[in-house]
Amino acid sequence: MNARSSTPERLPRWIRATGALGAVLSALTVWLGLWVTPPDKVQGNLVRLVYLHPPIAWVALYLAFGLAALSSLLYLWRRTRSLFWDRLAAASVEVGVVFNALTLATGMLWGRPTWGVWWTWDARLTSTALLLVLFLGYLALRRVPATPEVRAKRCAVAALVAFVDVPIVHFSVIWWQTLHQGATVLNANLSPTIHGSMAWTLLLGFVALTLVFVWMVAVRYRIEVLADRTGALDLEVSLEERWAEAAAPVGSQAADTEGAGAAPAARVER
Amino acid sequence: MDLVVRLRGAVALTGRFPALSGADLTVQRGEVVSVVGANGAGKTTLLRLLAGLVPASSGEAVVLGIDLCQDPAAVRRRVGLLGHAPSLYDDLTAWENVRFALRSARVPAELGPAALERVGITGRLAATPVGGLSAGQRRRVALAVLVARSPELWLLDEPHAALDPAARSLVSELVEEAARGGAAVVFSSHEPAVALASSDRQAVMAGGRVLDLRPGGRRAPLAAVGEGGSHVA
Amino acid sequence: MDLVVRLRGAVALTGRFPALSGADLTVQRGEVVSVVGANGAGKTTLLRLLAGLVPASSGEAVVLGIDLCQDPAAVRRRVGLLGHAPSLYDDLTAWENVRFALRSARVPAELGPAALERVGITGRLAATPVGGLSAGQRRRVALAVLVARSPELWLLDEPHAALDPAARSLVSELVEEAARGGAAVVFSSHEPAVALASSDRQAVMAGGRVLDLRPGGRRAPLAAVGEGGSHVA
Amino acid sequence: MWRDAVLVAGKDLRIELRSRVALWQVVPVAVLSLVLYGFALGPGRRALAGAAPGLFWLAVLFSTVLATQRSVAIESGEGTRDGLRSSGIDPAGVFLGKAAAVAVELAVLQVVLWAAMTLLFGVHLRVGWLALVASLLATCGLAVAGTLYGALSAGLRVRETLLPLLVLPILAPVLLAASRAWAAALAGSPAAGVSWLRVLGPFAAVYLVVGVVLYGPLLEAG
Amino acid sequence: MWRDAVLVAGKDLRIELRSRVALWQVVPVAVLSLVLYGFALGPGRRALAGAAPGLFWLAVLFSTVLATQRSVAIESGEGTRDGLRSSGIDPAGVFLGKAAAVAVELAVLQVVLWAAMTLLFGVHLRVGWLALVASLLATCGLAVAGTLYGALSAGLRVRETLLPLLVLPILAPVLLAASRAWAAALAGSPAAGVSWLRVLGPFAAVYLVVGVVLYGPLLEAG
Ligand code: HEM
Ligand SMILES: Nc1ncnc2c1ncn2[C@@H]1O[C@H](COP(=O)(O)OP(=O)(O)OP(=O)(O)O)[C@@H](O)[C@H]1O
Ligand SMILES: Nc1ncnc2c1ncn2[C@@H]1O[C@H](COP(=O)(O)OP(=O)(O)OP(=O)(O)O)[C@@H](O)[C@H]1O
Ligand SMILES: [Mg+2]
Ligand SMILES: [Mg+2]
Repeated sequence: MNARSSTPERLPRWIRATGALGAVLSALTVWLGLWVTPPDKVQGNLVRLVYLHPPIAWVALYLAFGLAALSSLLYLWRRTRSLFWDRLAAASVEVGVVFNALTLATGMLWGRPTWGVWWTWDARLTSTALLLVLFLGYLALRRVPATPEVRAKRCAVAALVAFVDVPIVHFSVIWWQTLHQGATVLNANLSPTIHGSMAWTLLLGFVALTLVFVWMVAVRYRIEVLADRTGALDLEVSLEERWAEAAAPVGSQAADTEGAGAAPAARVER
Repeated sequence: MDLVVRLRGAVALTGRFPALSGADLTVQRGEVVSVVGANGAGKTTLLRLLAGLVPASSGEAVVLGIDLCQDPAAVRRRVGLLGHAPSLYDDLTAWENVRFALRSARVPAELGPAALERVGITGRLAATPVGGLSAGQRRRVALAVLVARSPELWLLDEPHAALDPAARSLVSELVEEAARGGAAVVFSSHEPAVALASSDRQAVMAGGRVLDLRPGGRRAPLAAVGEGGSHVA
Repeated sequence: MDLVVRLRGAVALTGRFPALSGADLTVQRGEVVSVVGANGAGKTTLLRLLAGLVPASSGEAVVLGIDLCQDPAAVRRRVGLLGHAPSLYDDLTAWENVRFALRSARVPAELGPAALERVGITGRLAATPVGGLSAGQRRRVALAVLVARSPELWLLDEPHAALDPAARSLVSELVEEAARGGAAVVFSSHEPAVALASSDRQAVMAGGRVLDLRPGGRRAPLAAVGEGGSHVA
Repeated sequence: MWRDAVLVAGKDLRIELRSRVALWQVVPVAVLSLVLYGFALGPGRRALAGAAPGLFWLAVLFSTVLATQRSVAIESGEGTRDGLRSSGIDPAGVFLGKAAAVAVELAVLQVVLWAAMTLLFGVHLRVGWLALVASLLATCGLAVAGTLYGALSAGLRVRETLLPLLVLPILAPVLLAASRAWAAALAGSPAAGVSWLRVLGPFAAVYLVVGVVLYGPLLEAG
Repeated sequence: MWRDAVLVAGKDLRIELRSRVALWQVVPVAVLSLVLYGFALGPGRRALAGAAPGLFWLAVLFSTVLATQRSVAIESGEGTRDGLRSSGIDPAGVFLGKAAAVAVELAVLQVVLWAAMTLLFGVHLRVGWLALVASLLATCGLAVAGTLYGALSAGLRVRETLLPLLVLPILAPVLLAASRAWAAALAGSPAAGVSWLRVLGPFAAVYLVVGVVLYGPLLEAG
């Protein structure tokens, strides 16, 4: 617990390393995606978005929101309750919202040439948009002033409830006939219907974005800790200010003197 | 265990403000403790903390042997709070309000009518939605719930406010009865002298702390005398 | 005209209930009248009637020379009421609340800071949204509005409730000042003896009527002595 | 838990009966919004008939928000929230009770709304049992999820507007599934509708369980 | 009256700014309801594009209800209603001020909503000025009539009345006229749209006058 809550002044080395590696792998993915892999028979060069769009979506859905749901659960469970989980959830939701928005953006970029429209009322698309709104709601809830514990509980519940939409997004292509691609990689028997250099590039893209995700969450988490720490510093200051009120409070002299003559004061031992 | 309340350095935040900034207090069974202090001293926050409605963010806070940080719900079930604003549903009648409160506290609702009668809410008053009652009448209804529940720890926030002289002496009577029956009572007041006379000890609050604890004029219960204790009656 | 309030057989219905069932009362300029009575006697309704917030359904009700049945809005502009629940916006700070109230009453907002200071709401307290203030602090803010407005008729519903001793004596001071300045003051109270001592007359209410009007202990303003009954302050 | 649920539901329904908010405000607003949809979509009775199930459930959805807001408002009196928390009632019971009260109100609403729809849009249910089952499941789902999210926003001063934001996306699947099931019931093709019941059932069940488990911490937190 | 209006509008907008309700909650709800309409009406992009103006104004209409609710909630504190009545403010000023605050919120909302609609429904305004004028007039009409509605419903507890239900049908002409005007603006045929402005203008004017005259008695009655 101590190791968790102590924050070095600089970013820990492993975080910086992760970030750097993520950047390098992302660059590699772009290179592989744009120049090395072949264009598609049907889609031509458009297919190159496949190295970006699905990994982004997976990071948003499964890593970010999954981690958020898991940490929320761990926060709500009494035996593992710790603000660590709350901060982690907050950090990963925030990153997840970014990735979710990117999923929509890349999807729309892809949809315009392939389907001819930016947007259509497809179950996958709509449920993904709802997911974004759900977690925006989570962030709105976080902004409502409350004590850390109260906020943590409220938000943990919101995260779990919102997470219910994730399986809906995933299965939407199966449950409802959609315009959107069916599961090509993450299908039921886990045998990807995509091969060769394309598969490897896709995998690489996923690994790269995962590292970027880890880096972003770690940085965001640290900001949260630092914010809490300044909050704690505030608390010390405000505690002292509060004690000072006792010295010259509004009208407390009267409260103190009246009836004080009735009996000698017995001071509380501290 | 005779210690009903044990607070040591209890801090409670309302928003980000430390309304309670390290309060110490012990209350024993059968004891009546009054709390006085200027506006904003932290009396209400102290009582709400003891009622399990405001979480303690640091320090020790044990009520009826239960740690408030661990299981505030268990505490809430056994204490009774009369707050600044009564916990009543405006659209329900006095009797319906009391019945709901008692049933949900798993107290036989049959105790309700007697309690309402005791606080002087009968006839028309018991049968109109409480939204249509005067300030003092509403407060009486809230009091009736406490009377019927007779919790182990009574927390009264300025119990005399809005009540007429007759009801005020009723409150004192009820407090006395509760204390004799073995319950502990903590009440806040803005009349230090009056409060002192009717309590065993008086906590003087300022700046979110208990600055001073002075012995009051009430005769402490016999059982407590002789214990190696905190009483000086 | 020195008669600030003239009620004769005033009846006021809250819902369908005659909370005021034929009240008679006259109040003169510079006079302080206290109103006492059991819970539900009709004190709050009386004050709200005088403030133009509850319509008189029969009887005569004239305030500041204006018939309440004719033009309650004109009355409202010139009287000030401190009710059971303060009229404040929880999201605005004390200062913003006072400023809004003063501007809307067409009183220079510059009077606000001094009034807030007078009631002890300064620094942090003046700058937090009033939703985060204690019961007594909120009441002080509401009082500040009255102080700055200094209306011709002060209507105070249990002005001492929720206030600490210092603030209580401040209220008495303010009432005295207002009366000396020529305003009339009507306040309700649940402490008949205390109220009697600080008022010129005391109205004893029961069942929605004024049963008795007894002279109080406050020294009537000098100017009034010797005149054949009516005050010239 | 069940005992408490009955207690709370009874109290909420009694308050409703006395204040008539749902009866006089929610129901007419729902019926009116049906009319407004007609307005917004312009004339053309055929187009309307096609959109009828969607519009019906849209009206129900917005009414759920209203009913939940009201249900939250009942507990948001200055002292009543504290009262409920310190009353010793099992939070799961509070949750079930409040959800049941909302469900009853929604059920009544749907009967009225259905009559209005039949009249205004000239559509008829061909497969009654399908519509009924879909309605029951959807009502449970809406009430349960709405109540859960109502608790999230209770005690916040901004509840009037935060609640719809939180609750509408959650309820969207119900809107979709229920309107598709009703469309099938209108078209007289039960097979197409039954698959949608498989969405409605689990939805209600999941939120029921989530609510029973999580309502406690939420009530704490307020 | 104008001075009071500015005072009240300033106060309401300040409270809004502090609680950020409009920014963080009403706007997303409106955008969301656009998404929901898409959901309810099912796929079929062409149909949606045709319905876009209607759906846009439907979303604005419901946001008006939300914004008005919030506007009423500001005054519904235990003491604040009395406060407003006894503050000496001209009731007409209160009315104008509260309506102005709602109108400002609705205007901001429409900008965002318009962007969302362009994206989601793939429609484009061809006659900008027509849409703008229609929006301005409709916004005034909605804010004014909505505020009047708010005052009615604020007194609901005391006098059980059916009057608030009249407001949605009252707003229906705005919905109709504004969506037709916008449809014309989308289709690029200003002539068809201008005639609808002749509905919106008088509507706003009439309710403005009615509000200025009747708000006083309503405030009295509460
Ligand atoms: C706004 C538009 C779009 C959105 C919101 C969207 C959303 C998503 C999401 C959420 C996933 C991850 C689902 C999961 O695996 O559980 C995904 C995966 C995928 N999307 Fe999209 N998408 C959009 C447009 C497109 C377009 C236009 C194409 C290509 C024509 C496309 C192709 C894919 C592919 C190939 C996958 C990987 C499928 C798998 O193996 O699971 N998407 N999309
Ligand atoms: N809306 C209402 N419907 C029915 N009866 C009402 C309503 N409002 C007030 N009453 C009744 O009117 C009577 C007078 O109320 P009022 O508030 O004036 O009393 P009060 O003297 O101020 O009492 P308190 O000392 O408790 O404040 C009470 O008996 C009350 O029950
Ligand atoms: N939500 C809040 N945000 C900020 N400060 C708060 C909040 N709630 C309470 N406070 C502050 O906490 C302090 C203690 O409040 P509390 O209500 O406990 O005082 P009190 O002793 O009961 O006063 P009173 O005699 O006026 O009832 C006050 O100074 C108040 O301003
Ligand atoms: Mg207090
Ligand atoms: Mg009263």
